[in-house]
Amino acid sequence: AAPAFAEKTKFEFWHGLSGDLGERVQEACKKFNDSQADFEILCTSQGGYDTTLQNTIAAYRAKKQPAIAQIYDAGTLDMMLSKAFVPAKKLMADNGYKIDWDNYFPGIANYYATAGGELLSFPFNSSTAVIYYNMSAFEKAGVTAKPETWEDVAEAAKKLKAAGYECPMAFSFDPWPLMEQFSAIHDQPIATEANGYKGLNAELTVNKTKFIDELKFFKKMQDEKLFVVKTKQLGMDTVPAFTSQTCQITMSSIADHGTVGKTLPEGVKWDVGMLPVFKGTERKKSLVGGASLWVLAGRPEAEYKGAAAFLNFIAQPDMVQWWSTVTGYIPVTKTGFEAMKKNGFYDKAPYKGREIAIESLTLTQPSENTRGIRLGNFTQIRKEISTALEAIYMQNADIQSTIDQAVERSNQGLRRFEKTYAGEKLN
Amino acid sequence: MIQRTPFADALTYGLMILGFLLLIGPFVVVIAGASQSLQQVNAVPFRFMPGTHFLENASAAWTRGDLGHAMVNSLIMATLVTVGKVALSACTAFAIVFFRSPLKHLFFWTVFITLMLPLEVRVVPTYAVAADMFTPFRLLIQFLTGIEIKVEWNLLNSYAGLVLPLIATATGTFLYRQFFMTLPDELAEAARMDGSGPVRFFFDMLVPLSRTNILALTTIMFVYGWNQYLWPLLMVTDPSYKTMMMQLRALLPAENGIPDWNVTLAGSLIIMLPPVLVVAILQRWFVRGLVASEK
Amino acid sequence: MEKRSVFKSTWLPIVFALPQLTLILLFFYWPVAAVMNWAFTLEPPFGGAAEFVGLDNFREVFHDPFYWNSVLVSIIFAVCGALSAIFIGLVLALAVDRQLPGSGFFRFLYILPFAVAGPAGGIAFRFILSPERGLAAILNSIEPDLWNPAKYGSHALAFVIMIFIWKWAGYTFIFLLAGLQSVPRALIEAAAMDGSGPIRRAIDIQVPLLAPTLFFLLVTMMTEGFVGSDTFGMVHATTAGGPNRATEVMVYRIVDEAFHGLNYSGASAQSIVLIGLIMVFTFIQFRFIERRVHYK
Amino acid sequence: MAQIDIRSVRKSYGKTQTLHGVDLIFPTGEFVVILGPSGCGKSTLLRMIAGLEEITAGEIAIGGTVVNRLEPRERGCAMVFQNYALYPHMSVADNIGYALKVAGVPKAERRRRIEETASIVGLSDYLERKPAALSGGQRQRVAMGRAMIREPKVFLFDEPLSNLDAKLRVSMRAEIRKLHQRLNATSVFVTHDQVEAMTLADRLVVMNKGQVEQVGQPLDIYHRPASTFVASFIGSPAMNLMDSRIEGGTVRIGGHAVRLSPAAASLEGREITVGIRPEQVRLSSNGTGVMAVADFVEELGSGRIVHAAMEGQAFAAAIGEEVRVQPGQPIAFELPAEHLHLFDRESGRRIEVEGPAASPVAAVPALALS
Amino acid sequence: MAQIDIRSVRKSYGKTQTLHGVDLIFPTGEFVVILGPSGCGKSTLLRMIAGLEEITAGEIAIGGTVVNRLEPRERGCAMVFQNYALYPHMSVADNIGYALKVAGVPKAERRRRIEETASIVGLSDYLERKPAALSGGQRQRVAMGRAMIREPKVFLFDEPLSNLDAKLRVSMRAEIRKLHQRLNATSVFVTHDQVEAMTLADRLVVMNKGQVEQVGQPLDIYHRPASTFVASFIGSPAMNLMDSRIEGGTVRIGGHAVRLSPAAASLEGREITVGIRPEQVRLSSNGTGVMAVADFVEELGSGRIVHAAMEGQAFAAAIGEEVRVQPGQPIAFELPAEHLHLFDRESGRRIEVEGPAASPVAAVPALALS
Ligand SMILES: Nc1ncnc2c1ncn2[C@@H]1O[C@H](COP(=O)(O)OP(=O)(O)OP(=O)(O)O)[C@@H](O)[C@H]1O
Ligand SMILES: Nc1ncnc2c1ncn2[C@@H]1O[C@H](COP(=O)(O)OP(=O)(O)OP(=O)(O)O)[C@@H](O)[C@H]1O
Ligand SMILES: O=P(O)(O)OC[C@H](O)CO
Ligand SMILES: [Mg+2]
Ligand SMILES: [Mg+2]
Repeated sequence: AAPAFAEKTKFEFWHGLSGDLGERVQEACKKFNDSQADFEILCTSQGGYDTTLQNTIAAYRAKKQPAIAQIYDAGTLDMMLSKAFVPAKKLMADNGYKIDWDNYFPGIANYYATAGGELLSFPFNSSTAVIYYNMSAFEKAGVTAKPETWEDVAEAAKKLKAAGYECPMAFSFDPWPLMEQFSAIHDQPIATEANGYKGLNAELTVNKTKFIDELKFFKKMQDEKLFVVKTKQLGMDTVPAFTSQTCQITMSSIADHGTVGKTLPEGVKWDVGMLPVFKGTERKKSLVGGASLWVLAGRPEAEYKGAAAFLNFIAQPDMVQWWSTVTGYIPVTKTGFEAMKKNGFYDKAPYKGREIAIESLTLTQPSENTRGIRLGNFTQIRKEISTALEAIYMQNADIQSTIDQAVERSNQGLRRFEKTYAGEKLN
Repeated sequence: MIQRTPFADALTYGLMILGFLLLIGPFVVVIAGASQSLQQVNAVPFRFMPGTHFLENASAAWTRGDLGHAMVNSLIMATLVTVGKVALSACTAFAIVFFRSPLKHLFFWTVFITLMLPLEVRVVPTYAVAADMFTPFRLLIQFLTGIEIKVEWNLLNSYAGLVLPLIATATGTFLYRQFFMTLPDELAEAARMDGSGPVRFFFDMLVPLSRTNILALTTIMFVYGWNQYLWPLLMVTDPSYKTMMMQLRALLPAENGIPDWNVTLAGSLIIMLPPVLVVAILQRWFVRGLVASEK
Repeated sequence: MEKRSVFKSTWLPIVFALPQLTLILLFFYWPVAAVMNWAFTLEPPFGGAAEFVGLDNFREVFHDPFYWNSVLVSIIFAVCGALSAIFIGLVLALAVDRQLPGSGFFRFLYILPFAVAGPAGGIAFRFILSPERGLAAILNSIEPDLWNPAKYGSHALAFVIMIFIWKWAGYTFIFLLAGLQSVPRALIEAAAMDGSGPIRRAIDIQVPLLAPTLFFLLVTMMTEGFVGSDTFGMVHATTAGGPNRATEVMVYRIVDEAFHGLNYSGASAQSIVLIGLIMVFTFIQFRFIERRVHYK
Repeated sequence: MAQIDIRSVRKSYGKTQTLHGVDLIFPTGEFVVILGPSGCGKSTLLRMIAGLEEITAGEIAIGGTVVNRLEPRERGCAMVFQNYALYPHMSVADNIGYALKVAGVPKAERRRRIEETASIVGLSDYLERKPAALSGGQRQRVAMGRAMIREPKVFLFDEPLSNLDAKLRVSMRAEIRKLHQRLNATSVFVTHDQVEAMTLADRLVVMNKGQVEQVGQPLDIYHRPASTFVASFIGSPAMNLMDSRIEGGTVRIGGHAVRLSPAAASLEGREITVGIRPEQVRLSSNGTGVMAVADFVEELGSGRIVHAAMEGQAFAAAIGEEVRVQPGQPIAFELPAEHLHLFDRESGRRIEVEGPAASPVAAVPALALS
Repeated sequence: MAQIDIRSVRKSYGKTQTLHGVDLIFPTGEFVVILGPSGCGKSTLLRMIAGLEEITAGEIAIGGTVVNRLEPRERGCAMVFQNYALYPHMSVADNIGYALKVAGVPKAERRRRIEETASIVGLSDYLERKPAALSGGQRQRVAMGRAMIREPKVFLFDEPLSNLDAKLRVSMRAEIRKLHQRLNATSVFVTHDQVEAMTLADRLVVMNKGQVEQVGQPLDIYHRPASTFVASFIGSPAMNLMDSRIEGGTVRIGGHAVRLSPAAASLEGREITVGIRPEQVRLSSNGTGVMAVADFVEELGSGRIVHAAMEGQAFAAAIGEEVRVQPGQPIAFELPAEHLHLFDRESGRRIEVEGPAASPVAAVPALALS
């Protein structure tokens, strides 16, 4: 045993959560530090997912990277090809932890695993997009059933409008629900090569899929003043618009479930549902969102021991349950979920409804279109798309040509990425 | 002058008041918003009357942004940038102006060119340098001697890292150069006749005479240092080094939370305050120093 | 202009210049060298061996319509921002220079916005001018979308330009006021004797005599508009380049390309073009400063 | 062409009074020079005539009209400023023509008058130049042209020559004089240079500390200074002034009793100041007289000035080249009675003594023509 | 106390040569004035003595030691600058004592010497003031004090009076003169003002375009200018210079043949320039003589100068007050042969004519002592 006053091995963990969620991460870190005497994890919020990725890259270039970094879904391929990490499996094996890798929901794990199924990073705060309804408003407007399809949503919106609600549904230009989740549940590809899983030569194809129909539908709804754009730039984002009851429906991450519950005034009835599909569509599973934890290469051995201990620690069922309780994130392992279900977590408010996310994620087996997205520079692609959406919904740009152009630009980015990593193989 | 110009006078006052509304109006709005309650600040239309909630909002902002901590860092950073800049640029300008040396033009241009490229544009490689200050030297030594050296000096998450790259620009050097050029030649000559060497001359004459310039530069550099945004955002990953400007983001209403702009505004008011105070206090010298140098 | 050079020493100037030169070499030239290097290679985000691609990055940049869009936005931003800031500064300086009772008070206040960081000002303005609350809400209640920078690119551009003007008008004011005060009083009196009233004098005598100051400010403000560190902060904290790239100035685009696009090489190529542009400006400025003895 | 009447004019800046009541009349067409030491209020007075300075009390009338409340442009005055105050960004033509432009005179007419004026001041070849490209003398002419073109009733000059070097000053003086002869407008010229004042003035006004000390013809003032101030201010080297009292028809100076003219004897017993110009002092031919100790000698080539000490006071005398004086050497001077000026010791005012008037001006022989 | 030897000194700035070989000796304790028009190289020469300017060629020795390679502080010179170059941020005491402070003189000793010096220059009451709060004359005295305190072997003055007004200049000249008498250090004084030069110098050096034109005692130079340059540069109004040639022992000027002294007749046929000072010109008593047309008259009170045109050239004459002259009137002048200066037309050098030397200096009667 180590002497009582031995130096603890310190290592860093950078994450992208801020506000309430950020504090929960700090709490998790504290729990870990309190649980043992050998390691000390230093957890730092970088303010946001994108800055975490930026800062991690800059730090890695400068050889000052943290041991663990929380990287969002969009940065997955960038990480994979970077060679800048220690694969999850290897890390745990090297440090003598036995992990039941199959325990992870495949719908989640696949996003972060190689084609061969080997998990590279640790799913941590996983989410998916859901739709939020203000049930009190629904009642007032005479909407009785929770909408299942976009047609239902349109119907409900009309009634809300008729009942005097200025903003039945709020939406913004976030491609995550609009493009990524929509494509998955409608079984539409986002890119060739199985959304990029099969090779770096993938090309974006959303300009030829039902995504266009969705955009047209939204446009029509917007023209009828049923769907309303809500963004920071306009003064209020979608979720605040929902929680302030300015708007009665919105799409967002299940991660916001906690915040929404806390923010809406007492007595307002609300609910979440799986993202709607178009009528007649056979619904597929949705994509996992949120972020996973990457262990970065190039740190001293001792830090890896600590990192492994930490990752193991937060994967324990009680930690998983705690994490899912205090945030809206879903448990990432089957045992974790089962345990929570068993002790009735999902039955009572305020947690009721969160199971919808698991349901949505596990609805079908992962397929080429629902497994995940494996595209380089995906941050930039999202930006291209959301800029296009902005042009369409704010400035009446033509839908098809605008998306065509965004796709073309995204593909240029993909080609540059391919060239940058010329010779690299996706495994 | 005997002038009966009621029209021109009225116009003058009109313009000055308009200027006041344009330039100071935003402060008024911010102050009003920062002192209102959540309901008031979100009321449409906005009311310009300050409310009574300022302290409450300010303390909420103070906690949310951990501003106490950030304030100390920002003060340290801005002060160090100011002091470093004021001192180093005076030295360089002295070298450039008061010596007949073949190197002076080289020095001059080396420094001058830095005016053309803002930190924003070279921030990534600058980060790499800050992470390992000795890289260039190591590479040079390795190139010259073939010996690989292992020393490293990392400036990330340190005051040195916050400060040094910001000192590496030319603004101050210019201010001093322009000023030194306006000093009469006889001053240095009289000092020489009196037996003073260059170093003595620098400390006995130039430094005391540059007081106005020093104050002008102090003002500019404090504002510049305090207002740095991108560099700390990138460079600081350790929260114990975060600055006020970095915390600006933390003060924005949470992405999906309550639009508590009153807290945000109170916070940004706190963040704006120190440089505004510095400018207000030093403005007389600031103006004189600046203008003298540019003329 | 040369000083009647005084001290003779080879090593002293070196000692005096060394601290700053070292910092500049380390934090300026070395990074700039890296930027140069990246501009001609495809730099992988995480580092490692980079492929030399010659002028490909530049070609890509120049073929990108959005790049030219950002150049245009930058030019509009810099030109409108600079001209308006100077114009407002000039008008205020002319007013304050008349030294009517109370003008000292205004003089004191006008410079204050200069102290406010672009992003901080941006956030304040975001609140003040956000279309659904604050001041603009009043406007929009008259007619919807009368002011909507989230929707109209032109509004958004006007919005960031306004912040720029707000921050810099006080600064130009100071210089112009000093310039006005150095116009010999006798000239004004001579014009008064010649029968010219205050407004006419401003146009005929004062403004023409400010020409050197005006030009100096024009160049300084344009440079500030193109590459000033606050320019990035202002855009970043308010519109983030939107809507639909309407406010994507060159500096913002470079940072965005590097960090969001992880395209260091493209960003570097753009940086170099920007450097070229600023060099042209600086050259003009320098020529001018050295020749500013215009009317003496 | 207008008379200027200045009646009990006072000027205060805040609490400090700068002009303490000035009464003057400048007749039509005269060239009046206001002379006085720096800070005595010359410019202030001039600027009040011009309308550039408010009149605190009293009245100024130009051509019979009280102008106190009129703006500069309404007074019909033109002014030439110390450093000319040319508009540096305008060509010579534009400088000269600016007043007409402001007045809305049509372009062609303006052009005509500019050319006319330029030819009078000899600048026809320089119309397109900027002031910076002109010599000092040419600039002055532009300033004159600018003033002339308005055909003013009154010309005002505020030390227009003080920035020129000695040589140029002499020729500029001549030009101003000629111009005045041609235009014959009432002109008021301010200077603190007594040579300038003497050579230019029809009428000279000597001011001191915000008050008029003396008004009159230049030579008159030179020969009969009204006060010790005027006496010491006009003439170079300055008049020697010595305190004394009249006793038995003589004054005791430098240990010697100098006899006064009989008329002065009536002042018996009065405390006075005696003045004599260095040029009028003579070396005593017999070694007796007013004694002084030579201090040093200024050799001017054309003559020399002995600076001596007489009873501890400075005393200067112009002596011919024929005599050599060593510092420390005692010298005896004669002070001819007809060249003595007497002033009341307390007030400093001149005491006019009938008879031996010091003015030889009356007796000017006509010059034999060739 | 040291002699200054300047041997074949040249100075070039880049390609342009400013001093073309200057040879001068300034004996110990003399007061030497260097006079010349602006840009002639006076300051350059002075600054080379001080060590502020490199010596391109030649040698300067102070007290026998060649100083070419010495630093300013090692040369034992003190300098008073044109605008005094006082240290604006230091008090009078600190200004005066700075050299001692640099030299490491202990504080008490320094204080003592500062007070001593201040009392010599009359500044004891102003020790704590900053230069900005002093009058022009006081500033000059600080500059003098600063130079004196070091007890230098050599005093250098670079136009120290040029910024003062006329009155102050006269008294400052006297002070400098007195100071020199007291300290008796070798002094070199640069000026372009001839009155200053004449009144101050033991020895006068006249320079022109980087060359020494003449060295000598002031009156000697005044009476026997070595060249037309010196002749026209010294004396005010300037000497009249007229081109002519010697024919039959006379020169033809203004339509009149002026007879020369017999000795000059040997120059028969030579192209010369004839000079005469305005003070030596006399009005012709009989209406015949050198004819000129009066242009204008300057009244100086103490006398008057007629400016006339003679064969199209300007001609000045000092006349007494007794005569009235109208512009345009023809006047006849007499030019006394003994006051004519002859110069070679081409080289401008003086032609020395034996016999009727224009210098009356030789015949100075001893002054009768009291
Ligand atoms: N604007 C002012 N405020 C206060 N005092 C003033 C102002 N202008 C002039 N004075 C004072 O009034 C007095 C007279 O000034 P004025 O300019 O008339 O003098 P001046 O005779 O023209 O002197 P100079 O020969 O130096 O031009 C001076 O003592 C001056 O200090
Ligand atoms: N640093 C320099 N570089 C080039 N030329 C110079 C320099 N300093 C002086 N000169 C030239 O040398 C000549 C002599 O200059 P100097 O200053 O000695 O003149 P000066 O006789 O003192 O004139 P002034 O009376 O105007 O002071 C001038 O023509 C001047 O232009
Ligand atoms: O809000 P989160 O954490 O569920 O993440 C949403 C998206 O996946 C981010 O890319
Ligand atoms: Mg005046
Ligand atoms: Mg000189």
